[in-house]
Amino acid sequence: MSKEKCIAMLLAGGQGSRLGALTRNIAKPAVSFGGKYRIIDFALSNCANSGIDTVGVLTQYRPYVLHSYIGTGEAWNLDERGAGVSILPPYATETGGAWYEGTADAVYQNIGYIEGYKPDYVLILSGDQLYRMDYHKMLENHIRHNADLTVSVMPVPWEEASRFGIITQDDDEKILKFTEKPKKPDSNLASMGIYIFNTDLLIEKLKEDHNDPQSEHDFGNNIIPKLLSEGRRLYTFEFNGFWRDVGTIASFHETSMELLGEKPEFDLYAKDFPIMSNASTRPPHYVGPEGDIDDSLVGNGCRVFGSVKHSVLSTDSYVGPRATVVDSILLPGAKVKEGARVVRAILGENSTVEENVTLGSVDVTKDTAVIGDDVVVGKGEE
Amino acid sequence: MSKEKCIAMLLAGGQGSRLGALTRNIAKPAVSFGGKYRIIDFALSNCANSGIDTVGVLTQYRPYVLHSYIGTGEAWNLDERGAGVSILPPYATETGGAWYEGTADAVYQNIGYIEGYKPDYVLILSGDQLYRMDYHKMLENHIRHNADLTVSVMPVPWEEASRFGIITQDDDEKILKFTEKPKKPDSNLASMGIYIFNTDLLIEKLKEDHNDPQSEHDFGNNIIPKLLSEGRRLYTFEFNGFWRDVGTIASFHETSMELLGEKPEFDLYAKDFPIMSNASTRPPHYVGPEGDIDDSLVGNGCRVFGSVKHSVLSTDSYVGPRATVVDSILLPGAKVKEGARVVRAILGENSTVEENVTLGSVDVTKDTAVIGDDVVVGKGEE
Amino acid sequence: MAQAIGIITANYSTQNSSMLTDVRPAASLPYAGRYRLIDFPMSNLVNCGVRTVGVVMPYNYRSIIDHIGSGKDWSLDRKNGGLFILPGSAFGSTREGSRFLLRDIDFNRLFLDRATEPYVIVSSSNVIFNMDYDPLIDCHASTGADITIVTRKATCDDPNLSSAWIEDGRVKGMHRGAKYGEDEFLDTFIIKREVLLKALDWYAAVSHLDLFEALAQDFDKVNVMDYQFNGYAASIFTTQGYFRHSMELLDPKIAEELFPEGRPVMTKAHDTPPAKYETGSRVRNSLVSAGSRISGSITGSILGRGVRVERGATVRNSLIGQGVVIESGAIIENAIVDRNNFIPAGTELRGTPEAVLVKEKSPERH
Amino acid sequence: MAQAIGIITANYSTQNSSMLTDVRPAASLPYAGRYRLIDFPMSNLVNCGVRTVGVVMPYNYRSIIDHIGSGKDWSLDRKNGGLFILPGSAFGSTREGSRFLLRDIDFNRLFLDRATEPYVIVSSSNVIFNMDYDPLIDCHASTGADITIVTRKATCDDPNLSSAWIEDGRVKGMHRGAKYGEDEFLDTFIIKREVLLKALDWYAAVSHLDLFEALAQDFDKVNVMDYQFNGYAASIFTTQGYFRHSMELLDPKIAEELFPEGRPVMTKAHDTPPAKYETGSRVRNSLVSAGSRISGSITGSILGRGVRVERGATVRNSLIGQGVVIESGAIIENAIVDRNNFIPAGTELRGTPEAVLVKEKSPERH
Repeated sequence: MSKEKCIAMLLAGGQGSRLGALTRNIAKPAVSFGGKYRIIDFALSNCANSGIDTVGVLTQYRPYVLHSYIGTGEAWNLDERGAGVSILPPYATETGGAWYEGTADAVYQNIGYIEGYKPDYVLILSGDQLYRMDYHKMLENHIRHNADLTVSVMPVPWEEASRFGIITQDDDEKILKFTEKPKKPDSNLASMGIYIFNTDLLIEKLKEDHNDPQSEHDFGNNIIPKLLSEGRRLYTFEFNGFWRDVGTIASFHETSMELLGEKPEFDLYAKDFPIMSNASTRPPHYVGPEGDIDDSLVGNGCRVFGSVKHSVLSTDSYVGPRATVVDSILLPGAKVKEGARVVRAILGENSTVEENVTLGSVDVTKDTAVIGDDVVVGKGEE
Repeated sequence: MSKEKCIAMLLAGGQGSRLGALTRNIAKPAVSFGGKYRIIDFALSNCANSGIDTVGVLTQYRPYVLHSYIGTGEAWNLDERGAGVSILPPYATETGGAWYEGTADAVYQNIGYIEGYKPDYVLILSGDQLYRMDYHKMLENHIRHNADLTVSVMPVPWEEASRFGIITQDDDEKILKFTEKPKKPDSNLASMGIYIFNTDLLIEKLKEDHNDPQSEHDFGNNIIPKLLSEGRRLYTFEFNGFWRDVGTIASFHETSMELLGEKPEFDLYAKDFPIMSNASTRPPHYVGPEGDIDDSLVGNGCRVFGSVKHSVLSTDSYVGPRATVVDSILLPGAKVKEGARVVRAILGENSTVEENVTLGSVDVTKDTAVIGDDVVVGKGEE
Repeated sequence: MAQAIGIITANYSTQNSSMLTDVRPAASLPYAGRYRLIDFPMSNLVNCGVRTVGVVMPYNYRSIIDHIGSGKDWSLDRKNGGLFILPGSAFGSTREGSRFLLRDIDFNRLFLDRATEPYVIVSSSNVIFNMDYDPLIDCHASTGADITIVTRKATCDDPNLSSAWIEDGRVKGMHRGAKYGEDEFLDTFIIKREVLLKALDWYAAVSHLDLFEALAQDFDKVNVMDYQFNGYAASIFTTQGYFRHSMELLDPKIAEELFPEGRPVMTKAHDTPPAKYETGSRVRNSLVSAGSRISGSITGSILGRGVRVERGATVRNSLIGQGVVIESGAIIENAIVDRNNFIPAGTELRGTPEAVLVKEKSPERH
Repeated sequence: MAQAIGIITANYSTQNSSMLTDVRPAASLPYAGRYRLIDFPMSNLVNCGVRTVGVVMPYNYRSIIDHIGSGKDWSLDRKNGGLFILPGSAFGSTREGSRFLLRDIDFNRLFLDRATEPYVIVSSSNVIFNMDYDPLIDCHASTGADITIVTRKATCDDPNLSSAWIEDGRVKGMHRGAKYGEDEFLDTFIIKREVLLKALDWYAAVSHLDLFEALAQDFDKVNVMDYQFNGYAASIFTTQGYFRHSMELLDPKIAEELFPEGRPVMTKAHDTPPAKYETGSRVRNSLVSAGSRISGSITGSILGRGVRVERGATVRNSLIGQGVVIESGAIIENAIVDRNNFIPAGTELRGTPEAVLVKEKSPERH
């Protein structure tokens, strides 16, 4: 671990409205994923595994589950003396309170927090992406280039490039151009929304941005283009691993399914870069005499008496006798009762599908079925 | 400990603007007090010592220090599985965010939190009062009376009664009348702003209050009078110990001084009801060869080379050679340099009084001198 | 704020020693896949509000300390009270049937002196059950007994158990062995703290004895009462008993009695991913712990954390310890395979239901 | 993420045994009022980023476990790495001058096996200093030495110390005793983990020896280098040395070297109120810990937590342990009063600066 001090600011305030029923009561980074995790586990584990021990988590939308889940960061070994995880919600001052108006504004309002740690560098992260990255390597890259800002990028298929913020660089990884969703992309390097700033420059630019009435106070749309136009030293750090933004129901479902199979690209079992979580202690899961599980992830506390195929069963979920679960995700405590059939569906936490109900469809042209937390689906409501 | 479930909602959102420079950067409950404590320690310790292990802390004004100080409540043994301390700042929902508009509104916005624990009773507390109380006894009183609401009261001198919310009760402790600052009080029992509600009633009344456009959303001004007018069973619980609201500079100074002397009314050393805190580990304090300390409290890490009389020296404060400190409070890290003279003053955290400066006055008709956190007082600025 | 503190004697090794307990004290024997025996007495105490628990350590205490640490996972990491590590007396407790040696308690008398609670709940780590202690405390307080022991009607004949001779709810004596229907002692009792302190003085000359051995002549003077427990309990004193009682967990009704809602069994937290089933796996009537990866066939078995069962491997009626790897084509039947074992392709390990085969613990692999 | 793990041998009792260490291992001796000796090696490791620390336990380990718990107060309560309790080998370490017994390390070889870090920093609990280990690690890595020991120029003649014979930075041998100006070994060294594991094999036949005793014939083959420390260090091997070095803390410059900003000494957290001075108290040139209440007169002394000095009592040139009560009119001079002692009114306890009087630890009062 280098002696240069880098802290992380983790943006976790968004509602994630495109996750629909899954974020009705909780923020997107708090949504369950992968059988026992919550989405924010991945960013926090990355920080811990990269030796970044000071993390400010910026919250705003329904943060209660997120707050109690994160606590002091102990579950990620981030509760260090003089460091650790801090929850940073919007707050009131003498002149009243202000909500976070954009990613840059959220960090702007916590400049005092950053200054308290006197870091050399600040890493800006999102709390809703799935990937393993050693940020320390990105930091080394940043230092080696003597950069003002380093943007983490990854190659995407050319035909999809126009959906991303696309970066054009020179042979030395210096950024020449940044275009948000270009119609005719001249590069297939997409920004991952992960930035390392020199602290002084970040604070200066955030203050400028705050005073700019035209700005939307967004890193991608405002801060980066501004720095580029000023001729600052912006460099890339290329990432080539598994990376997903699980921001929509479709991508949430698809990414969950990608964890299955013999050799999934994202290996939950890799020991040198563990994904940590603040999980509760539950007994092993039980498979009944007629239970049948194929190509699936099954969490602790589950009880499976029916048939489960190509699915993710999170902690404490239940599949009754003669019930069938296919291509589906059961979030913690979800119940599929006797004789029910669930296909290509996402069942929210503690939701229930009643006896003999059929939910979802194999027809992939139809939307994935989503049941919100605590919802009970009875006969006639399918 | 009885099996009835009672959780506490601790109001810690106020700015405490009458504490002036002391609350410029931190919320009032986070202000240092008594050499090593922060004000909120007293309420949190009361909860722990009363066996109330679930505490929601409602924050709003500059909560960062408060949040990191409280953490998961471990310092007060409140980090129980399935219970513990939760920080509850204002938050955004699908329809945007709402700041807490009053004590009742702050609790209203966290009805979801309360319902999650399914308590039988809810205890409403302030985070800025100094006292030791076994809330469990108050709860027993509440249950014995089969009350809808119990208000903790204490007798105050008749001549001061018109400064308080005054309660008139019958022989069975049933509340007959509640008058905010009566001109001609017919009782000297003052409300301490500590309430135990039956949960269902609390939630019902908070919802009613939320929809009342006339309401200021305050427990004392709106909720209690409403309940009384409806003929509900409101009872008192009489408290006769040391109780202080350190809401002004004058009361902060006076209450600090009350900790001194041979037999102070509030005994920090009582072992059966310890005041717990989340203090950092510092070495013992050092008294130099010319140091002279009389009738004072001295925290860890202090270094005293001068003369200290009738004062409170908090953790890591410093009194230089030939310096004099009298009737004063040094908050953590405050420095009084060589030859300086500080009388009847409050020095904020990490503030400095430079060499040979004189600050404050023995003249009690003048205000107590207050130096804000991190401020340096040089020659010519006294 | 319970009225009691707890003592768990974790320094007892099963008399009928097997390869399993040669390498660790009985208290750290794995149970139900991811637990250790000591999790059950610890959780029983914590679930009824006890927040001061002393654990009497065996000579070889490392595995217990590794597991319980500071007690954080049981909410026992506290400023006041919490978990206390109590060294056992010099020679440990290997005498037959002696789980509550007076000298172990006497050696840690300070722990009792410092407490202010009126009662002490004492239990060993060899009997597994999930019990609400609150009615026990209430019963003990209301009868004013000196000691109240927890018993149940024995469900079989077993010479390894202890049983009590009870008249009108009062214990008149205790003896080794229990026959079906007798009052089997569940190695758990509640005692007035002051009485326990006095007993240490009364019996100072015979402190090498178990508390109940010392009491043998005095049941007429000391008021020992009985409290009947009606739930599931399993006494683990032999390897066969360990195997048999483990397998009972495959009965969902028994699993529910041992892991009821509202009284969780706490254990050390681990960052283990969910279990993964590959295409072609076939698992029936089994308990599978997190982190396991299954491509083979498993029936009527219990798997610890992080077990790998490769394609074509078969596991039947067996207990498989943490981190075991079972290669393709291997067959395991009626066996206990302790942690970290590597079972090569094609190997067969077969015991019989009456004589279970034990494959002892293997050193850690890299 | 340091490149090293740490081992602290806390199983050494001072040879020159006194009443103080009769009741506890040296590692849990109080120091500087509120600390214990072991706090210093623990904090040195943690302050340079080491997050995996094994502590070798003595036979009487309770006081150490009570103090360090799960390591939470040193940020060592972690899911990966953290604090490991390593039982000492059966017979402890009471041999003269032997602080790094091979058998203690061998007994806990698994701790070394599991680590992935290339280096191990090993220290005893008998030498007190506050040192930045980072340059030591860098130096060790850059020279490629097998072992780098930490030394300083001895500040006095002392037969209890050890010293090294150094040529061109390379250690050629070590011997007991140090004379003024010689290279005194500070009981701290860094070693390649692989070398330590190999050494356990090389010297398996003489595992009753200290590592450096075993190396005695092999300093030409094993590359042992020297790293000079220039700060304050105190070696605690005798009661007189313990007293003298404790008193050095009253020099603010030495206190600053031992408690510098940025490298805090961590210890178990307590809920102790600030110290309280009553009218008429007179305290000069002294260190006073939290929770003490002073009405009397104190000069040139160090007080632990929660000491009460009543009106008219006098304390001079003495170490006063936690919880001691000194009644009105009592006089204590040139003495060590261990914890929980009660000194009745009018009593006088006087030693001389050369022969300090020791009042041993008293059982806990209520």
